Amino acid sequence: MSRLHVELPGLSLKNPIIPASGCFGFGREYSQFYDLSILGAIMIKATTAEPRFGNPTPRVAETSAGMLNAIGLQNPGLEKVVSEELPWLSQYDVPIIANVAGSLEEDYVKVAREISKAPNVHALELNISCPNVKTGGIAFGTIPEVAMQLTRRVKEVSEVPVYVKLSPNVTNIVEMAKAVEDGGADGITMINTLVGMRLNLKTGKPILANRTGGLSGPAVKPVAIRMVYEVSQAVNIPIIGMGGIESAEDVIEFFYAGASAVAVGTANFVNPFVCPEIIEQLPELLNQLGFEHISECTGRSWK
Amino acid sequence: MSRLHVELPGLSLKNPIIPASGCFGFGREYSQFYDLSILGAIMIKATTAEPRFGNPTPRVAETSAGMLNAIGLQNPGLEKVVSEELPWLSQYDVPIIANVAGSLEEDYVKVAREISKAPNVHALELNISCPNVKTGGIAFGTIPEVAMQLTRRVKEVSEVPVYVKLSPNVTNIVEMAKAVEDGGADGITMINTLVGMRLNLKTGKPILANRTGGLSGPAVKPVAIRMVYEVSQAVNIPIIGMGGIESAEDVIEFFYAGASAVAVGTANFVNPFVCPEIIEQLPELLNQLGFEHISECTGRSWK
Amino acid sequence: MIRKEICKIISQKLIAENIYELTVKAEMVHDITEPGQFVHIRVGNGLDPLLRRPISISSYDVTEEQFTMIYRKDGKGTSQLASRVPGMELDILGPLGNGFPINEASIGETALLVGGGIGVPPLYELAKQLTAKGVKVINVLGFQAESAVFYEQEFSELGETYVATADGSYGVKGFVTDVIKDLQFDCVYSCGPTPMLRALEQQYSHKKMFLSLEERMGCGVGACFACVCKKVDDPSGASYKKVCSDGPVFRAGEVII
Amino acid sequence: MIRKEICKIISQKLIAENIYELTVKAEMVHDITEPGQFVHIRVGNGLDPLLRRPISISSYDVTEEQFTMIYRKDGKGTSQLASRVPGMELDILGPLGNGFPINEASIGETALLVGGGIGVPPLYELAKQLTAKGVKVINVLGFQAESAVFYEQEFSELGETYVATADGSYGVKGFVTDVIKDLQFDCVYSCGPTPMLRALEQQYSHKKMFLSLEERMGCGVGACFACVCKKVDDPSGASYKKVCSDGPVFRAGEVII
Ligand SMILES: Cc1cc2nc3c(=O)[nH]c(=O)nc-3n(C[C@H](O)[C@H](O)[C@H](O)COP(=O)(O)OP(=O)(O)OC[C@H]3O[C@@H](n4cnc5c(N)ncnc54)[C@H](O)[C@@H]3O)c2cc1C
Ligand SMILES: Cc1cc2nc3c(=O)[nH]c(=O)nc-3n(C[C@H](O)[C@H](O)[C@H](O)COP(=O)(O)OP(=O)(O)OC[C@H]3O[C@@H](n4cnc5c(N)ncnc54)[C@H](O)[C@@H]3O)c2cc1C
Ligand SMILES: Cc1cc2nc3c(=O)[nH]c(=O)nc-3n(C[C@H](O)[C@H](O)[C@H](O)COP(=O)(O)O)c2cc1C
Ligand SMILES: Cc1cc2nc3c(=O)[nH]c(=O)nc-3n(C[C@H](O)[C@H](O)[C@H](O)COP(=O)(O)O)c2cc1C
Ligand code: FES
Ligand code: FES
Repeated sequence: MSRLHVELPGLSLKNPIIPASGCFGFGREYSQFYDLSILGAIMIKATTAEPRFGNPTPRVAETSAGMLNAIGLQNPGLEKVVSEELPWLSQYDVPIIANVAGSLEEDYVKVAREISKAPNVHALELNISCPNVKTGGIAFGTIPEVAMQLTRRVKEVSEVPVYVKLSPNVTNIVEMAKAVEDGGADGITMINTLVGMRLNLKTGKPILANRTGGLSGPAVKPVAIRMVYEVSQAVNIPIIGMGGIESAEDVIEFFYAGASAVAVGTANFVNPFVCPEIIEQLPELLNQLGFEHISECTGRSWK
Repeated sequence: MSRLHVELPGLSLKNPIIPASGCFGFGREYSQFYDLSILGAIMIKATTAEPRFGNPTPRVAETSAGMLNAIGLQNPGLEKVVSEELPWLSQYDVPIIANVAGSLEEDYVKVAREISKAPNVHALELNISCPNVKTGGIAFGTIPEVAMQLTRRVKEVSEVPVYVKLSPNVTNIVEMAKAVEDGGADGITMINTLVGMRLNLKTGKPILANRTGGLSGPAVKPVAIRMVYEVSQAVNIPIIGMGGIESAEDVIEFFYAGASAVAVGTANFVNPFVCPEIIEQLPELLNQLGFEHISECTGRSWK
Repeated sequence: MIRKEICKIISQKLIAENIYELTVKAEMVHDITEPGQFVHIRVGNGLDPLLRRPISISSYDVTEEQFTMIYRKDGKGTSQLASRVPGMELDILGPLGNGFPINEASIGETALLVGGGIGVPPLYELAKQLTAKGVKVINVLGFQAESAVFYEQEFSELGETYVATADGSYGVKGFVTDVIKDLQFDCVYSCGPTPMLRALEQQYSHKKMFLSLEERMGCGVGACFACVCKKVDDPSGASYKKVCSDGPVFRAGEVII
Repeated sequence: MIRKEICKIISQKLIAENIYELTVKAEMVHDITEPGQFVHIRVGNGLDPLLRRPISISSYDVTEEQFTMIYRKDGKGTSQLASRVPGMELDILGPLGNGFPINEASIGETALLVGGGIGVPPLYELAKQLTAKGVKVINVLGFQAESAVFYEQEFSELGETYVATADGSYGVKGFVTDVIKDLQFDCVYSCGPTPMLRALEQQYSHKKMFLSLEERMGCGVGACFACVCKKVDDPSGASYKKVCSDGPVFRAGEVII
């Protein structure tokens, strides 16, 4: 078996490199650059029950070693994702992790039930942590009981394993992680973006039309590593880590912290080939570090 | 009156530029580079009742556009600060803001009572947000009632106005701010560092001996700006903003967000002349932006 | 095909106040399909700045395998770009997006090209191609002040050219619209600040018109939904166009600007 | 006085595997007081990397107003540094800290200089100054392997010089301590990896000895408390020394290493 092969609930991954939700659309654009079948999996853009336009523009702003986004969950809606995007993706030999979002519990349940039936959707990623939508998102991601309850409801209807995506904007990330584990989550993905803001020097007003946005990119990596480190020691379900990954070295750092696979977001914008490049570099890095299999790295910081 | 002059509770500042606590020691080192009297004020290193050695080394690690520190409140203790450091600083015409820390409520009260008697201490900064000490620090900074109670106790004994320094590692920063305002705080300083971590690629272990540390520098600026923006709209006491400031433009961005003065931390390590350079550049920047006085910038993002 | 190519800088010149003309050697010229497409440039090698910067292709030469951009030195990215010298390399992603459809102007017709400030550059290649095809072009170029004027000579060689400056320090005092009202033309191609595009769209709604939009971008290739605009026929709904991959050039009336 | 100076690079040479010798023009040479002091270099202009990098002064020339450093290309900062070429400028803070006290060795005595890997450089200036003063020096230099050996010739010109390599590919196979046990000397000056310093301190506790320590740094000037070490006479207490401003050179037995 390949040195990069990873088995997770519902997911048999050729390698642990997954483009992060919202940073890879539904795969069409990056399929111009390389064969999507080489990826471990793909986390598609958040899908909601109805189509959403999202927030007004500007929706992105640059920060030091990072960026803010306030897309606002723009997506074509459940029906179109199921009837067009997922079938298009099925031409590739790559499992899909469907990112599920909503405003009310019922929205999540509806999307989860339907989208989990798609043959190439091998897992769900419950987005309870989007900082850019007014209702729903943030409460689901910051109150343990609410998150647990939502996880439970979604688990009841999903035909595939459910990963819950945690927000870093909380006082106690371990408490949140344990709550979703208690709710029956099969895995955790973390971290979503940190809430941040930038102001225009000339006007004094926020650069983003939504005012605040989610901070991603290398700037947030130390926060993500710390949270993966804390959570991985406290739960018994696997973690897909993310936040600022842009190199094979970063991937190993997330594994050391406690991740079993990783997602790459913002770095795709900087270098559209970042995922295939990391996949290619990992075996040589494992050699250098003296590991046979990448899974040996998981949790090394505390084991 | 100067275009940079700012009046805050207890503080009559020549300009709103203040070296941040822990990044400027007790001023001795930077006095080699320039006359400390040109500064708005100085936030001295956290002082505790007893001398503290702090954490084992390594205590710092670099991150993308930021750094982690886990100094652990090393300081010579109240007695020595009052008998040696503060008298030494009194040769300069600059108000001192004394950063007060401890493990128990009594520690804070004791330090506050004594240090606030020093003639050049014009305000206290209650450090309820140090992420690098095991006991005390973090609970004071994350539970509103505890923070309010501590603020109240310190206010009872302090002979000078009390600013409370907020931790960004909370779900709801506004709630914390309101709690300390209710506790009688005269002002708020924010943000302290975000808890983060870095792992050594070769060993897999944390680079910092303390494992986790506090993230500072340009990487955290968008989080700081967002928090100042939120808090300044919710409270009626002034804010001294900080987090990643390294230029006059950054200062203005914090003012726009809602700050009435700022502190500069990490940037001192990169450029020991950063404070005097910013002070020198501000008037010209105000010209360019069309402001007569820097205070006109405060809160422009939401006013 | 979109390429990610390491391109060598052939020349870099200051051609007006803070305005630079940058030419690079690039195989991607073979994939340019229309004037008005753009590229996404990684200015630094490291993290500072992190994101790429979108810059229009202002002219290109397939035989020489090189293309030229004109940009204003403004923030962090373009300031760094301005410090690069010939021989250095740039990581460029492109060509991106859809440009100005030259086939919408027929031989013998007159096309009005309206550029505002840093929107002028992509019109240069357009003017060249339209003229080559046999379309008459009239160029109306708006700038803030005399110090910001560039390429007047180049445009003049291709057709009647008017310059307006906001402060009147050069050419006609005022906006491009002040010049246009006296002109005769069959169709309009424009690139520039949004208020200018909006004014054109309103005042010449009966004309065939193509507008190049600007929006802050993340990916530049259509994946991140940063650069969307709403469609006119469904203003409240969920249908949209992406400036980076559907645009930057749209037919007037297609999207809300 | 500590200066923050923009220094022009005079030369940069690869002198062993991943080992670079860098010479800069700098007025701060006038403020160097002892061999073993260091400087703090801002490698990039922007935020990547953010912090300065501490590098020892390996030799200096007051007349020419230049000094030399020798460093190993390792992580992000030193890799960037290695890409700089003569003519470019570096923002350097220095001279910093306290170096090796040459007055502790008397004329006619023999000083043992023990360097390990990238700890070798500051000993070079020390060897020069001790020899010039009339102190005999014996140099023992330890490296990982033959490919990493540098400055053997330079040290040989100043005194008896032994090289040890961990893998035995050059000189004596083993550690510097294997070489030293057969030597006669009056005092020791050393710089290198902590285990080496610790071994020296234990095995030659009766000798007068000065050790140069390394610690991760923030400010480099004594303000941030990043680089402290405990004092031997108060191991559990709150008294400490800062490597950057009290050190990097300490008398053996003063601080816990
Ligand atoms: C399709 C397209 C074509 C363009 N063509 C040109 C051109 O030919 N010449 C030219 O001078 N400029 C052009 N621009 C504008 C140019 O992209 C911005 O001026 C540039 O990105 C500013 O970067 P900066 O680093 O100087 O500013 P910063 O303020 O440091 O930029 C910060 C962030 O904001 C973005 N940003 C800032 N201003 C703009 C803007 N006006 N439009 C889009 N993003 C912006 C940057 O890309 C970056 O992500 C074009 C923009 C688009 C969208
Ligand atoms: C007083 C002193 C003198 C030194 N003199 C020399 C010298 O003459 N030649 C030489 O090659 N090296 C010397 N070093 C070590 C040198 O500072 C590090 O190798 C260098 O900082 C590594 O930076 P990097 O960007 O390559 O590594 P990175 O891993 O990118 O560095 C990340 C951070 O860790 C710090 N760091 C990493 N390794 C070390 C280390 N070993 N010691 C201190 N900080 C470290 C860096 O300064 C930076 O802040 C000295 C260190 C000190 C404290
Ligand atoms: C433009 C953009 C859009 C995003 N959209 C989503 C989304 O729809 N759903 C989601 O769960 N996370 C979304 N995220 C968060 C990322 O999936 C990821 O958690 C975060 O960006 C941190 O990873 P990074 O630093 O590698 O980008 C988005 C991030 C960006 C930058
Ligand atoms: C090395 C270091 C030590 C610090 N020590 C203290 C401290 O003793 N008390 C405190 O309130 N904050 C301390 N801080 C936090 C800073 O005062 C400041 O809040 C934070 O670094 C954000 O500002 P910056 O990004 O400009 O550094 C410390 C920060 C650093 C980097
Ligand atoms: S910039 Fe990403 S979709 Fe247009
Ligand atoms: S590095 Fe800051 S005190 Fe030594």
